[in-house]
Amino acid sequence: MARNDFGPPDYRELIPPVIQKNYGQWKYHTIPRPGVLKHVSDTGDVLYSVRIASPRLVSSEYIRSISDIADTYCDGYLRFTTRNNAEFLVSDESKLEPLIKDLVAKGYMIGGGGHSISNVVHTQGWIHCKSAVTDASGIVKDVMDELHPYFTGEIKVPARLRIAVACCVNMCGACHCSDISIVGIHRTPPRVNDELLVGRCEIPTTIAACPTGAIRPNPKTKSVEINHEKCMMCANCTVVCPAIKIMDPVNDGVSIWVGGKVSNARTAPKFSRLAIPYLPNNPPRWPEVTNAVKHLVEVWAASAREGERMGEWIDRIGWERFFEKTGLPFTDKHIDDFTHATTTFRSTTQFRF
Amino acid sequence: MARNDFGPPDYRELIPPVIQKNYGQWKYHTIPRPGVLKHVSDTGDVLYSVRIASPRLVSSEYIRSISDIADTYCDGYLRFTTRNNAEFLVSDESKLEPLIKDLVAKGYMIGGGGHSISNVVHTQGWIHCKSAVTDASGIVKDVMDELHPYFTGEIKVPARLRIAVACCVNMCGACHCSDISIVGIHRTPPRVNDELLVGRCEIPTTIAACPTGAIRPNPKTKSVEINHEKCMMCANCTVVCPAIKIMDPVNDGVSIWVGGKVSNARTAPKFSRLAIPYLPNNPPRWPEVTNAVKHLVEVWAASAREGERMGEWIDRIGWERFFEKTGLPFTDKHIDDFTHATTTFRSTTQFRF
Amino acid sequence: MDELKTPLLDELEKGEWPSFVKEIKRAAAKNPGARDLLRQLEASYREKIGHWKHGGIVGVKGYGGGVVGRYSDDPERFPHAKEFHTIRVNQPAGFFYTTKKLRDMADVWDKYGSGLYNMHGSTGDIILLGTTTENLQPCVDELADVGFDLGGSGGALRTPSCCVGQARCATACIDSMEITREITMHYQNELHRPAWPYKFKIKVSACPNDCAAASARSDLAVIGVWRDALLIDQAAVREYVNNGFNIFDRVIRKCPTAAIDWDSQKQELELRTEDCVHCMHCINAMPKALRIGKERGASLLIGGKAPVVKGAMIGWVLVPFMKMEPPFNEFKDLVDKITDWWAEHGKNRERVGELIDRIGLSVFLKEIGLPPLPQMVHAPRSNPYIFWYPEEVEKHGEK
Amino acid sequence: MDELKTPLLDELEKGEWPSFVKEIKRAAAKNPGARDLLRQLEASYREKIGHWKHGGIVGVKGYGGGVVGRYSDDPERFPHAKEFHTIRVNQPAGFFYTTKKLRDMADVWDKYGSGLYNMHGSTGDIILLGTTTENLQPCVDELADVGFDLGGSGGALRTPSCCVGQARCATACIDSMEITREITMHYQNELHRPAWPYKFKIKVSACPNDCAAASARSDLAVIGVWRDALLIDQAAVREYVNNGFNIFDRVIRKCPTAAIDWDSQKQELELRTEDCVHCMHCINAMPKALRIGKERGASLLIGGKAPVVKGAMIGWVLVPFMKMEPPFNEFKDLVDKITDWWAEHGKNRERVGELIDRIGLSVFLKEIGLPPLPQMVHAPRSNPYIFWYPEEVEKHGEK
Ligand code: SRM
Ligand code: SRM
Ligand code: SRM
Ligand code: SRM
Ligand code: SF4
Ligand code: SF4
Ligand code: SF4
Ligand code: SF4
Ligand code: SF4
Ligand code: SF4
Ligand code: SF4
Ligand code: SF4
Repeated sequence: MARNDFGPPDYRELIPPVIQKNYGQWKYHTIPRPGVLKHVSDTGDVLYSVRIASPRLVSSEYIRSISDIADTYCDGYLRFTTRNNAEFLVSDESKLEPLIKDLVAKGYMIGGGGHSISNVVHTQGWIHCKSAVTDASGIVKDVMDELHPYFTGEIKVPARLRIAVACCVNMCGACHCSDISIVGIHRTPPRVNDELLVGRCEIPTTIAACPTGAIRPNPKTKSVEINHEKCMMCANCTVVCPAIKIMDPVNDGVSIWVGGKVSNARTAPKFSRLAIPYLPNNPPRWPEVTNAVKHLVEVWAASAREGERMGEWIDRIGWERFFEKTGLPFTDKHIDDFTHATTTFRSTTQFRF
Repeated sequence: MARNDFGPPDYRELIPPVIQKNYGQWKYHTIPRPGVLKHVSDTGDVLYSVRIASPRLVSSEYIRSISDIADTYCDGYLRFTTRNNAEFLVSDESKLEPLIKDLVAKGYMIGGGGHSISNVVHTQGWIHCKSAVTDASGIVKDVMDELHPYFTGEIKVPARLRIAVACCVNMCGACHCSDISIVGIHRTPPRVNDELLVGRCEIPTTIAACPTGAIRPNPKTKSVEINHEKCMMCANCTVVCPAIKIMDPVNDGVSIWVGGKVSNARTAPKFSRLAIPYLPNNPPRWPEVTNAVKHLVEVWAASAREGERMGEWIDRIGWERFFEKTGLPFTDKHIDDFTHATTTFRSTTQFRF
Repeated sequence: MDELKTPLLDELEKGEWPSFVKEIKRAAAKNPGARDLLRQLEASYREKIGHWKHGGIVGVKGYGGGVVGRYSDDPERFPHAKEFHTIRVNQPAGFFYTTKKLRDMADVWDKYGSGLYNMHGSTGDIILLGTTTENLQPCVDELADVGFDLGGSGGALRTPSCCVGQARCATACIDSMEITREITMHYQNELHRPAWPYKFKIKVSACPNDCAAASARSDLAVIGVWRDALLIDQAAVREYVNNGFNIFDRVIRKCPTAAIDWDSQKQELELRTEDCVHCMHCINAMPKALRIGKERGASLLIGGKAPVVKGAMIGWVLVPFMKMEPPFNEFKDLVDKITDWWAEHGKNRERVGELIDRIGLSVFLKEIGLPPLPQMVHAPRSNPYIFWYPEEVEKHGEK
Repeated sequence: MDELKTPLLDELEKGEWPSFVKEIKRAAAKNPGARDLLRQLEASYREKIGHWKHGGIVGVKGYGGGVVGRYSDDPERFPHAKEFHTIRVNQPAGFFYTTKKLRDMADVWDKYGSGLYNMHGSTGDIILLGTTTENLQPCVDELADVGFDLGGSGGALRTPSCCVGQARCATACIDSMEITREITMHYQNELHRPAWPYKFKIKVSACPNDCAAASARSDLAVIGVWRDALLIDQAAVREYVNNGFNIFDRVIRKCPTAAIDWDSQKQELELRTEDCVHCMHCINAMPKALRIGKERGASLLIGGKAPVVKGAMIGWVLVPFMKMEPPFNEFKDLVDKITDWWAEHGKNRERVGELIDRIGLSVFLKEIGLPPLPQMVHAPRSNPYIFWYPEEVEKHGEK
């Protein structure tokens, strides 16, 4: 029998008793070991959370497997994090070590707390999105195959580092505020299928969808034409009109952005900024992307001070040094030319040679 | 006999011998007393510069009077500063005290060096500009009648403070980067004289001159009409079309802006920001303006740390506190709504209550 | 079934990081849809291009959204991925589950869908990845039977989500999970029946660490703050210092407003409360010694969103402080005013932040009845183009 | 002459600050133009409105500018202010004068004009305030006889100006006065015969203190900088410190990049040269101990201007470092390239900064042949809308 609008399951029925009891009374936390959080309550109660990496895209079997574990050690309670890790919630300290052992034995990867590289927030990619320029899941797998020691705590980093992948400039993962973000981009303007367009697309809507005014009516074909000099390859027109196509397997690729953050700690949230305008789309291992990300992490980790996130490190050393230290070329692509471009131009002689 | 393009007088014939000799070899300077600079050269030579306030708008007699003084004490050499003070250049130390005495006796005001309020950079006002909303010279006189002890060094300030006055939003004096700037503004949209306009003004040019697209052709009158909701009273249309008038003695007034700077010392140059959107145009003494400026100076001087300019002080205490400490209301006018408005919106929870 | 050849994807079963390919294969072993998904994905990897078609709206009874229609562009090659719609299932606040709930859901999904999930989607939903048009309705019906309702899509409120907050955090200033639950329940209609120019997202983080990334990815971000002094346990601070914690480098120098100092003489931490901008850093650095203040509520930020199409925005302070007590009526009233105004003035596909950008923040404030405050801006305007309303000035004397 | 009644202006003869009204009265005693200026000004003070008419172009032989035409809007009332044009006279670099030069000028101006001046105009010129159309030519001719030429106005190069620089400053990295002289002489034609879309200003400050306010008010600002290490006289630093100078509060904490530190143990100032952004502050604070480095040149900033009409701009770094050696050919070449490009693409009344804003800095750099450098931006772009030229990509495989 169908019911409507009854809403999601009520969290109050899904939180373990220790949380029910200590809700809003937690006093402090420590991180006894990578991936394990210990929360202590004003009542003296203690909660351990053991965090494991998840591929996010999971099967029913996965769900049942982690449920089995939660049944064994956590009285059947578990949660996911806002970055798609899974957390086992242990209130009985005696079950902590057995849980960890079991997880390790079953091949789960524990980590991601404190100063570390946590799971990669990402999007659908070729798996499910029609806009995807690249495959997010594949890139995540490749990058984290390289960087997992930073997740497990095997290799230390100066501060937390958040990586995100978006398969197109819609940036569903909120890449725009990540320490490192990997974004699929187009490099050629869309093509119009005149025959398909006529009747199928509303021309005024299509023209209005273009933020740069690059689309104009083509009286000859009764379709539209695109002024290539004005087109910034945003793909917005392709969303409103299916007769306009922008996918280009030869030229589409991946860009890399750095220095964004979300938290208000120390510095205000800030946008990620362009580091590498283009790398080839090279499945299944995307070696250029993987190497670039690894390189960025390594340069940062070697040079940043304790507690300094990517963007804070760049603020301290300056973008001049960032490009120098990473060996990345600074190009015309790095110079903003969108709406607020002039606010990014350096209006002071304060710079480093 | 007329000659063309021979250029201005050559400075090399106008600088005193001590400068000629020590050109490019100055080692350091001190400020032995307010308004007096002592420059010491690597050669051991010394130059004293004694700076006096000038109204900038001066008569031939004034020029001859200060020339007399320069003849007596400075071998006939003097200069003006980039802020329109006059400087007497003394290479013979024995003439320094007599010069100062003479200047004082003749009623000249010595000051303006180091941490002080220097002369007010300003513009034509009603004295000579057709665009003037107010009179710059009058406001300068009023403000400095109040603030002259900060010029002479009688009252100390934490840092240099630069005041500028512009009689309209063209801001000829580069008010837009001053610690305190006083700017004439309009508050009502321009009126179109339809009869005058036809034939006299180029309608496309007039329409193009409006940055907000507020002007449209009026087919009935063959003139143009102004959409009041879009007009931001910039007066740009009045420059290109004499049949459009914006002067409004009842509503025109004066706005006050704070926290700008030009030098690259410590912080990058920055724009002045709106403090008071409107004060009445109240000649000859502009008491509202004078009091407001004095008040701003006093609040700043009482609260800023040594070496902290207006904008640096505000950066430290925050705009919330600035409005609180000065007692000025924060209004809808303070919120930017021009091109880059969104970049001024606070995108963090970092603020003071 | 014929042999499954996916040499490129097989590469991604190697390596240490958990493999999504393994997961797809686990599902593919049982489900032909998952199997053809894998085959189509292999093709994408080979050809470097996606294989989903543009468009195709599908739905279920009583709902205007919650399902994203998806069709293969090569149904001949990948017949079982011909229809491969996703169902956005509304997650419980804080992403807490009992194993019972998870198993119930998995049973339904195995019956009607690919057996593949995103745990979770970027907005917060459980994404059930891939089913046919035919199976949609029964699937949604049976999900309802086990207590799962749909999330949002289209020009609607999107599934609100939040950080774990008071369920586990010492720094939670508000009850992020309860707020999320309550507004999700209150706005079921707005969530399920698109009636707005575009999407509208609400996210709740219980403190300025913003673990839900609310300010970056919600049109209305609710972020917990306190407005009195943070609480200092001086003995515990001394313990940090005595244990060799470099309080100057790690804390004092990093306070954005120099609001705290360590008096080495007195061995005391000094706080200038009026300068503290509750950035969290010192508390984060010394969780055993410092705690949030007692007067707690939320800051509301408006306009956060991704780049399309006017550029990305990070939410702007709209309300510096709002008490957040159930049933959150003040908050709901404000949401109503904002969405009404936006629904009235917004163009198709125009986010609320873009509309404010177009119309002006001052006008927006005026229309929803909020006062302009200095906390709303980094700095006041620098350009002299101030707009005056006719009622603010005298009728001008014509000259 | 009838009695001069100016009760409002008379108020401005009172007070301590030098009075411009006194100055106008001094001139008015001899000159009817100055007298009517005063009367008209009194009327403006009473009526709160200016009394100058719009428009009216006047000129002198051989020049396209240098004179600003001005007509009273009430010539009946103020007959001697009916024509009241100003002459913009090009000042000597650094505003240095001999009394002889000043007296010569005053003699000419008393003969042909009001006897009133602005010493100096905001651009830098000597402004001779108020003469008639008839007197313009003879006045300019006789000014030429005593060695004064006209400045700029209209769509032309405007009178370059500069700070005092090496004539008196220990921190001067370039010879601002010589540069100003040389470019003023070199660009006489561009200065005197408007041929550009709008004004173009060059100002020269010999160090980053920017005492000529170049970055705020010139389309092309030339600002002296050094690029090696600044010079430290450690003994002199110690002397400051020993004399009670609080080096931490006054210097160390104020360095924008934390590039210097005071080692109280060693009693030495430590400089991390690679972090110094030559902001000048430490040198300003300890002029006896610190000096600019030895490798000197200029930074060039483009686009500075007042708000009209796209908003005010502070100049943007265009060339981080250019050697500035006479005859400054590299600099002149660049000026030519910039102004040629602007003259070709600029709309009427569009400043070069506004044109760059419209067309894009990257395109501008490409067209004038300068390399993109990280020093040009505070930060790289944050939006993903990157433009690619057709020659940078393969011809796409149609699908
Ligand atoms: C579990 C989770 C909340 C949830 O509801 O799921 C969470 C939990 C905690 N966060 Fe967080 N944060 C979580 C996502 C975030 C995010 C959002 C994101 O990454 O997408 C942010 C903003 C990131 C950013 O700025 O880009 C975030 C910024 C912080 C910060 C501020 C970091 C900084 O910039 O200094 C802290 C403070 C700290 O770590 O000292 C913090 C601190 C914490 C603490 C220590 C709070 C507490 O007392 O329990 C929690 C354990 C953190 C840890 O992993 O060491 N959490 N935290 C999220 C775990 C995600 C994951 O699996 O890795
Ligand atoms: C004479 C003059 C240059 C000229 O060619 O005429 C000049 C001369 C000096 N300036 Fe300046 N500055 C002069 C206008 C400026 C300006 C432009 C302006 O005010 O319009 C600025 C930029 C102001 C701004 O940032 O808004 C300026 C920013 C500085 C600074 C940096 C101030 C700061 O922000 O910390 C210094 C360094 C210092 O004072 O320690 C400086 C320092 C100096 C020194 C100490 C340099 C030296 O070694 O001789 C000179 C004496 C300053 C004094 O008055 O104490 N000068 N100085 C100008 C005097 C104007 C006047 O009459 O008051
Ligand atoms: C599934 C999901 C990505 C994921 O793998 O997690 C997703 C997938 C899509 N997003 Fe998204 N967005 C998803 C979260 C986001 C987020 C993050 C968030 O909500 O916190 C953002 C950034 C925040 C924001 O809203 O700005 C986001 C910004 C966009 C945009 C850009 C909107 C903008 O104003 O900038 C688009 C473009 C559009 O709406 O046309 C878009 C459009 C799309 C579409 C509908 C594109 C399309 O028309 O095909 C994608 C459907 C994919 C599919 O086949 O399922 N999606 N999208 C996320 C939703 C899952 C869920 O319900 O939990
Ligand atoms: C005389 C002077 C003000 C003064 O009292 O010192 C002045 C006076 C005028 N300026 Fe200016 N500007 C003067 C320096 C400036 C400066 C400062 C500078 O050059 O360093 C600026 C700001 C810098 C800049 O160029 O942006 C300046 C920015 C403007 C603007 C705004 C331009 C812009 O792009 O934002 C205008 C409006 C326009 O051009 O239409 C303007 C227009 C005018 C006009 C021509 C308005 C008009 O059409 O009547 C004024 C003529 C007044 C008159 O009757 O003489 N004036 N003007 C200055 C020139 C004297 C000289 O030659 O030395
Ligand atoms: S980022 Fe783009 S391609 Fe990826 S899921 Fe979002 S809309 Fe689709
Ligand atoms: S891709 Fe973007 S910029 Fe290019 S035509 Fe389409 S909408 Fe316009
Ligand atoms: S600021 Fe305006 S009114 Fe004053 S001189 Fe300049 S253009 Fe004229
Ligand atoms: S005053 Fe400015 S905004 Fe108003 S109509 Fe004229 S040009 Fe347009
Ligand atoms: S935002 Fe604050 S309260 Fe919420 S999970 Fe993060 S640290 Fe805890
Ligand atoms: S919370 Fe942040 S701003 Fe407040 S005292 Fe601590 S570090 Fe400083
Ligand atoms: S800019 Fe530098 S060199 Fe020029 S006067 Fe100022 S301090 Fe001296
Ligand atoms: S010049 Fe400025 S940046 Fe360089 S060391 Fe001195 S204070 Fe620091």
